[in-house]
Amino acid sequence: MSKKLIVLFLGLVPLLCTCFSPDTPSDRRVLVLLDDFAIKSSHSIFFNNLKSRGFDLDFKLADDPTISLQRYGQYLYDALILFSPTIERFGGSIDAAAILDFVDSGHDLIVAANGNASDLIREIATECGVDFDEDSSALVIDHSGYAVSATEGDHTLIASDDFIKSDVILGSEKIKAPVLFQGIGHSLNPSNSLVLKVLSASPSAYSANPKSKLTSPPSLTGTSMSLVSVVQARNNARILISGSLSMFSNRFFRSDVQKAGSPTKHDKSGNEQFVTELSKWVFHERGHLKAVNVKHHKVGEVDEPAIYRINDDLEYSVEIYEWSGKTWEPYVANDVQVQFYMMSPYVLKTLSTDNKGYYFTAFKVPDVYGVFQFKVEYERLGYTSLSLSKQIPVRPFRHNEYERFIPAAYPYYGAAFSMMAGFFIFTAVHLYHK
Amino acid sequence: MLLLPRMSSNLARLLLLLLFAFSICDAVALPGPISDRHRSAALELFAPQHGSFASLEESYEALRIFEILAVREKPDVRATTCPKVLENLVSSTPLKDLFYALKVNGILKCKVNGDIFKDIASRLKATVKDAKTLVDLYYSIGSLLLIKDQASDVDVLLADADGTFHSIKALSQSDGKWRYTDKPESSTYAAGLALEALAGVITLASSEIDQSRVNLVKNDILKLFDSIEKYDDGTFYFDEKLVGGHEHQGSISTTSSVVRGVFAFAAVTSGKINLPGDKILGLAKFFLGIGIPGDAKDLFNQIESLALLESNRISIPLILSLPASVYSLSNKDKLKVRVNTVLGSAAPPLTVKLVRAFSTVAKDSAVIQNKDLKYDQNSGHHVLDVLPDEVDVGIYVFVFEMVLHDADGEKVYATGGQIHVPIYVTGIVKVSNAEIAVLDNDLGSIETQKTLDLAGNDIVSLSANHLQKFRFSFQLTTPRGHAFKPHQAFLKLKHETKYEHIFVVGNAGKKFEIVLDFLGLVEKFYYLSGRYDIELTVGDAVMENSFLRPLGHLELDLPEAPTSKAPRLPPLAVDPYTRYGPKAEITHLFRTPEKRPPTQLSLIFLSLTLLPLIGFLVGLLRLGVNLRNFPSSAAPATYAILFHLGIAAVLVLYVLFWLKLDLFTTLKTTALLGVFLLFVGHRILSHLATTSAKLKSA
Amino acid sequence: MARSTSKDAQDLFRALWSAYSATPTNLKIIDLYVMYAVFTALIQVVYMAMVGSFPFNSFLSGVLSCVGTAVLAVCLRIQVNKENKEFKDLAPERAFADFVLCNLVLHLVIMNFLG
Amino acid sequence: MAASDAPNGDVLIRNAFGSVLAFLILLLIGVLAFSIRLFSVIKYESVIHEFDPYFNYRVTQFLTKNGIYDFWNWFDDRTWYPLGRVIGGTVYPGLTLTAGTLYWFLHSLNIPLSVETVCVFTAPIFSAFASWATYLLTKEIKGVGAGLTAAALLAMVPSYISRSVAGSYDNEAVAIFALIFTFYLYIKTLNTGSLFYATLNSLSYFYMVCSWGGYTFIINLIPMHVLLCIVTGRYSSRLYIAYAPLVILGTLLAALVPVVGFNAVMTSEHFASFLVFIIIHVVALVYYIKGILSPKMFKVALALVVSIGLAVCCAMVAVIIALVASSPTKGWSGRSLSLLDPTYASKYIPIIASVSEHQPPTWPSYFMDINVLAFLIPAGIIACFSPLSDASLFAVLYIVLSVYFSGVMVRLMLVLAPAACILSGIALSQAFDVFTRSIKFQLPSLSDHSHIDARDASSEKVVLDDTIKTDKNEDTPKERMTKRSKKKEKEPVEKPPTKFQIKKRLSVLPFEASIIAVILLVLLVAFYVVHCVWAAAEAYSAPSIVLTSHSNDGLHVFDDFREAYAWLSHNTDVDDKVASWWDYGYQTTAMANRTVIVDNNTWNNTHIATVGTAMSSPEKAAWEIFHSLDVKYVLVVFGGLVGYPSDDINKFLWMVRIGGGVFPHIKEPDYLRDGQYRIDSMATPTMLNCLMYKLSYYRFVETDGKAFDRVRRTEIGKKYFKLTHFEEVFTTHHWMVRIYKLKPPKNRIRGKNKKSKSKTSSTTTSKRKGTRRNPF
Repeated sequence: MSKKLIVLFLGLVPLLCTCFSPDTPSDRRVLVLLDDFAIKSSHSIFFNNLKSRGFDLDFKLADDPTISLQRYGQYLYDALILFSPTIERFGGSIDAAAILDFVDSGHDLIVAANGNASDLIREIATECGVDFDEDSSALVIDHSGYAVSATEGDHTLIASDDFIKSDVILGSEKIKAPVLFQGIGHSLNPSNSLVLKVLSASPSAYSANPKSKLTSPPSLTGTSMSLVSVVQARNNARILISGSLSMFSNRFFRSDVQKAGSPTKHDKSGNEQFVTELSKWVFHERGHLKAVNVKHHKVGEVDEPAIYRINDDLEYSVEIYEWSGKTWEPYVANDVQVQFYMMSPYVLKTLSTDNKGYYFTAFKVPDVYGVFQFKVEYERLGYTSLSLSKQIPVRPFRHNEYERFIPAAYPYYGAAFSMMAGFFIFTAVHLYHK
Repeated sequence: MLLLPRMSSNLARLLLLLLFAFSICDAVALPGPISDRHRSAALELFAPQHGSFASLEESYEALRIFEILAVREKPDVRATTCPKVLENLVSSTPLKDLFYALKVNGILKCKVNGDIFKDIASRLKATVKDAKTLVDLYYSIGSLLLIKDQASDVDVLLADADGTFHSIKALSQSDGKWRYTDKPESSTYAAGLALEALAGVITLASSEIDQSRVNLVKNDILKLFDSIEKYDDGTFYFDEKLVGGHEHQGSISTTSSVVRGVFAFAAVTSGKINLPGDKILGLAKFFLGIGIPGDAKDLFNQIESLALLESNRISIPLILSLPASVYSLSNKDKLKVRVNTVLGSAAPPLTVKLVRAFSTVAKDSAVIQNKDLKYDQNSGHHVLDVLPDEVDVGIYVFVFEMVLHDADGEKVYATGGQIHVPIYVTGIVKVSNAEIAVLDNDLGSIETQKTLDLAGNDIVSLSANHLQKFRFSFQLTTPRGHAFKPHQAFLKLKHETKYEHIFVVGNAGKKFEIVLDFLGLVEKFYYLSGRYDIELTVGDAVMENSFLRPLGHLELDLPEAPTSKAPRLPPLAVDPYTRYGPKAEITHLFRTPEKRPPTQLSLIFLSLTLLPLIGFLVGLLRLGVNLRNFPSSAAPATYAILFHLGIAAVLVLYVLFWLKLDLFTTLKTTALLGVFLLFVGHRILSHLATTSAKLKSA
Repeated sequence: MARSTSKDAQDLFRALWSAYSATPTNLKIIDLYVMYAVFTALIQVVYMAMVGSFPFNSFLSGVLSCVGTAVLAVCLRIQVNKENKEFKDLAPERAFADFVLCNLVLHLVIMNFLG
Repeated sequence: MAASDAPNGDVLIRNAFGSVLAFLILLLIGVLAFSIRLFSVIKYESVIHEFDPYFNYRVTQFLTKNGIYDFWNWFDDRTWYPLGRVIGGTVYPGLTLTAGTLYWFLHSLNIPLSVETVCVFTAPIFSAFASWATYLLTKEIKGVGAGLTAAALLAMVPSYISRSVAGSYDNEAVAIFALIFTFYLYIKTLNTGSLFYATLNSLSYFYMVCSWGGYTFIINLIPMHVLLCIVTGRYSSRLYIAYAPLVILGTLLAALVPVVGFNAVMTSEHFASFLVFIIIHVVALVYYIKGILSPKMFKVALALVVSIGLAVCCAMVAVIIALVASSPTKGWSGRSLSLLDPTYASKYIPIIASVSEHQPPTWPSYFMDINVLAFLIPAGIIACFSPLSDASLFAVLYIVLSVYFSGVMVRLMLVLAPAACILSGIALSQAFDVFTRSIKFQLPSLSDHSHIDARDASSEKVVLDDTIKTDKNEDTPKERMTKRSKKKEKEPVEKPPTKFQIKKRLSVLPFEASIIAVILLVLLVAFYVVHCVWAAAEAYSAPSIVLTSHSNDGLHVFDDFREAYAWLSHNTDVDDKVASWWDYGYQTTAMANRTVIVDNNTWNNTHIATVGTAMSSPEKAAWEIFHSLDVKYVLVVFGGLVGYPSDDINKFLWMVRIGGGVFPHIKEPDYLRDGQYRIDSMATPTMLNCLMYKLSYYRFVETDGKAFDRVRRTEIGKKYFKLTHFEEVFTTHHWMVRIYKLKPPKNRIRGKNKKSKSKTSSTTTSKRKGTRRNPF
């Protein structure tokens, strides 16, 4: 307890803070907004897990008038956890815009909603590209994929195991037990390339009010409905949005799970592993890349020129590292590509690598002059996107760089010189002939 | 009161909310009593690191929990803990540690000789006398209490009990809360401590405490219970607004501290504190509802409070719980009810009475009226052996009541009156005579009709155009033969381009039918012709055989989209795995160099171009060219030679220029040579001119 | 008719020849010089027609140097021609000097353009 | 040489005196030409004007800094991003090299003038040269008097002033001199028939090619003249000498200039010269044979040779036609096509038509630019026909052609001006000649006053002139010079004496008439002078970079352009790309030193069309286009607040046309409300939503309550709107230049849900406050 006081103190003093910085991307100070302090106890396993991973959690009531995200224009926290689904108006200086600015300045966010999520929470989610079911009384119901339970009669407690297939997001270890989910579903805008469906509903699931009869088809049905989604913003800020707060709760962590129709009964649900791995990703303990030492030069030279000539041969190299949570490890992949780009890529090559994070290639400058760019635009599922571009002009031949003494032109040369010779002879002859 | 704004908003919302409110307030899943899972959790939460716990406080909590839960395979920490206890007792440690040392000692019974207790006691009395803060009083008085029942020979009685009592009471607030110090902000947690301390004072009082004061405290307790908070599932708890300066107490620790205080106080005071039983029961429910806490502190508070509730003097909550609230008609389940105390020990003799049971859809028509459950000795369950035929699949609310056998039990036990329990009666719903048909539009003449057995998995394939209709129908009947309206009855048409269209299948009685008139739907279908897969989903909470199955596919040909308002298709979800990934490589095509002629040819022509020069020379000879005009005298001759040398020089310079020189050097040199040429040329030419003039004149 | 024309042509050429043979040798030299230039030019044109005009600048300079030489020679011939009344007062030496200058410029340009 | 046939000493003295006088006059003319162009410097400051001059200035700076070779191979990566531009290969280096040499020369003399100063004063200096060249040319045509008059006229002809005031540092400034001088040398060669002048001629032609694209005018005019001479039977071997070497050397030299290169032989502007080259050879051959054959044989020969010759010609024509057909744009580059067919440009090449100076001129502009000369030209033509020499024929041809061309393009007024000056110079001098002589004959009494023997008519005239002529020092030497020049070269004008006799007999006008006529002429000239001075002072010396306006409350100076460029250069990153309509490209690169997308060198139509499309697209599309070009800032010029008429909104239709020419989805009709272009409430939605409109009128309503556009004289259609993809970063003091920044792409993509109403949320709160969920 007293430890937490110190944490809080640390959090409030911006000078002492270890800020979220590009060289150590993973977060340190996390603000947790609750709408009931009991959540701190009821979800303590999740929080303790975070603490054990070295995060400084700062618990506040969401309507606490003293809370603020930044002071003197500097953010006090690296990440924000919104476990206050019902909050209508944050206390202090925080509002939806403030939270979105927080994200837009590169910080991370975890939002958990539930059955009676407030419009504020819904709006924040929407701003991040996640559309919760507009029917505020709807819950996700699945009559085929529910979790068998003696007490939960209406099938709103769902055992879902349709995870996204990405080691970088969910960790390399497979999640065996299904994840318990009880809450509201959301849909993603298909054209939105930033948001990913991490846990999607089963084909038979739908989102409706279990207490009232259905007249019109529900807006969200089947696999197109998403239960848990992550967003990676263009500035690589990461957002986790879950339709269920209780997904993080001790009860779900602890409880056993049996998916309807499946004989196997796991005596522990997959929630803990799922949530933990997910939080690792969200807090940049995984999948954060950086590129350094972008170099290019003519073949056989060392320092990079101010301008290339057409048809030069050049070499390009870059080093890419991944943040492992503690240190920068070399990133190993075989699909990093570089473009030599002027309005459209003239050359697009896959870089070869030495598996120690060093990527390199060599190619010939096109015989088109202009201002080109070396572009590396590396986007992979779950990884932060790398986008390097380096401008370099390409000039045509100088007047004296063209080929000379071409055999094909010998006759012309010959003619020209014979003319000169003839001229010389002629002068003499013409002058002195009598 | 609350309704008015809702009225002002729309009616649909009102109904919906009412429904919601109802469902919440009258149907809650009941938490069961403490079970073995708590024991295992306790063991894992209170795992001693190499033989001992981190602090005395924790070790006390651990031992206490093990004691309450009667955990058998508890870790033996006596050997490691007792020395700690002793050292804390002998050395003058802060009150808190002393307090917990004594508590631990109380459980472990380490060997401590009497006079240690003596001087601790004297020290404590001193502190009690001039303690100002509530916490100090609490610890010191608590310690004295502990000494009292650990070493009976030590005199721990407070001389000035009244004064102490007063000094504690002085910290109380009008709303029943207490203050830690004389600072204004009050706290519920503190109230718990204060009450416990007061209880201690009363026990330790050498002389009887003035009854009026005790009653004042009792009023404080009642006031305190007015500020109790309530969750929507009928559980009660105390919560704590953050108090400056003191670490914040969560609802669990606050509640448990209050519980501790109140019951301690109740235990030592004569006469009953008349607290409403349902609040006690609500507190019990609260602690049970926590389930298994995540960390040790919460577990301790939960268990200890429950233990106190288990045996308190005010009213002992009895917990009515159902092992299962979902009953399947198909495998003739029996309705079982258990009644326990919070810690799961058996309840006093009583009968559980099912006051009535009604379906959530028809609230006022009860399906069962006053029925007693039979008590089954060996299982300890109260059983309703057979459900009457009126009970069909569906969601019901059963209302139970406990009737204690001995009359005055009411005063001792809190039963909580009528208990509403939601019961899901599930069963297998019969799906029969499903048929699927394509009709001609205007005169509903059937073109193709197929019947299919939905239980099996047979598939139909149809074809239709936009002038036709599609009809699909089936029947649902409950085990009891009534019509059944599932919550989910969707018909899904999925185009090969993954565009889905979902329709709710409506029903008339048992018969479910949907008719799709494609003429009206072309717009909705984005004018997409082609193969549509048909899928049927039928599901309900009480339907055990909820299913989602393909019915086959429909070849649909729709008219072309009118170019005027071609519906732009909504974007389809992109598969995230294909969205990324490497692009195809691009390599630049270089301009092909001009074709070169063979070198020999060039050489041949080189020689050819030189031929005319030869011809020229030959021709000159043929013409009999002579240089007789060459000046004979010396000076002009030299000029002549120089002149031609100059020209030659310029020409050679040109050749050099072509070979390597650059333009400007060439120009400069040419200029120089030019001057020279000008001079020489002028001389020689004028000479020639004069000679020729002479010739003419001559 | 054809005979007559051919006959005309014959004695025309005879006449031409006689008339031409009257021209002084130094003019003949110039004519020879012109011929030589023209032929060189023709050969190059043939070559170009065969292999295509790849080094176009070389081709241009080659041909134009020939043509230029020829043209300048013709100019010289016009100026030094005794019969030509227009240039009575222009001394042939002066003409020659201009000719040399012109040629030197021409060749400079050619060299620059030859590539 | 004058000595050779001067009968006695005092004539010699007089000639010497005359020549000195003439020299002095020329000097004065030079001074006049120079000084009349300094108004801009005096009234404003020593700045570069217009748009193109800024580019030339920048190039000159580069040249003086990096030397000639780097200049030759200069690849400029700061314009036409991302294509870049090979400056060395696409610019006419004449002007730059001239200024550069001037600069180096001055510095070698330790006169530390800044590059800018040199550039500013290049044009006036060369206009002085130009007037001297005019003198020479006219002298070759019609003698000294005409020469001097013409020189004086040219020194102050407005249309030339308009392009050569101090600060307008543009190709034409130098080119006109080169043009006239080339013509002079051509005529000189034609008159003397010496190879030396022919060489010089081709060299100065080379200089012309270096300086201006207008050189095609020469390479077409001269062949025409040659052809005309041949047709009118005026072939002479001098013609051959004047022409043949010019073609060969000229072509070679032209091909040396990178920007021309192979065009000198590939494009069909030059074909005419080759054709005539062939023809003249055939003709020369014919004449030669004619010379050496007896007439009877010649008949036969003629038949033969002509037939052969014709055959050859036809073959050549065929070849040329084929070439023309094969070469791109039928071998004619757009600008010259628009010369031959005035409607061509507006039909096919909007980008050419869009330039105001490519529009056909209006009659007032004729009066404005050449003023009274317009009326003197016919007289000059008549004068040229009596008698007709090769030279005067050339003059006539020149005037006719240039009149036609100037009728097609305003900027070619410039070519017309010298011709006009020459002819009116001739006209004036002839007129004065006639009148004065007739006056003299009216006053025999005066003749004995003259202490000079009356043998020499001209000498007597001198005295008369002294007594009567107002502008004597312009006329007295004239006669002398003419005489001397006539004496000097025999061949071209062998009949002057006879001519004089005729004149004397014919032109005896009544005395008063002559006096009045002379006075009228003088008045005319005076009026011309006044007009020219006014034009130089008021009309043509405003540097369009700094604007002034006289209003009732005095003079306003609008220095917004430089304000904006200064802002750019101080507040943006060096590598930022600035997009604007191409008019401002040169200035942006030169003054703000920022990379631009397109500029006034309109060599890549597609690129300009891209920018045009962006400007005429709605915001989002425009943003995407600009973003794909890495544009950081967008610059628009807006005159609506101060009523600056040539702003982007007025140019906007051209952007639409040019854009639509390449990207068909931009359709001009979408921007026109039933045929007319309007920005008020009647404007089409496409217009009101296009980027140009938004960027121009963003926040405009905040200036005065009702957003009244002073240029279009209406209230704008859409007043209140927000920019979603652009943000305003700078607007100059008079709102003439507005700079916007592209917003970065959105960090998050928003979902589809609507924003929740506050009302529902309030109800839900009331609901939720009731009971709280148990989190456990």
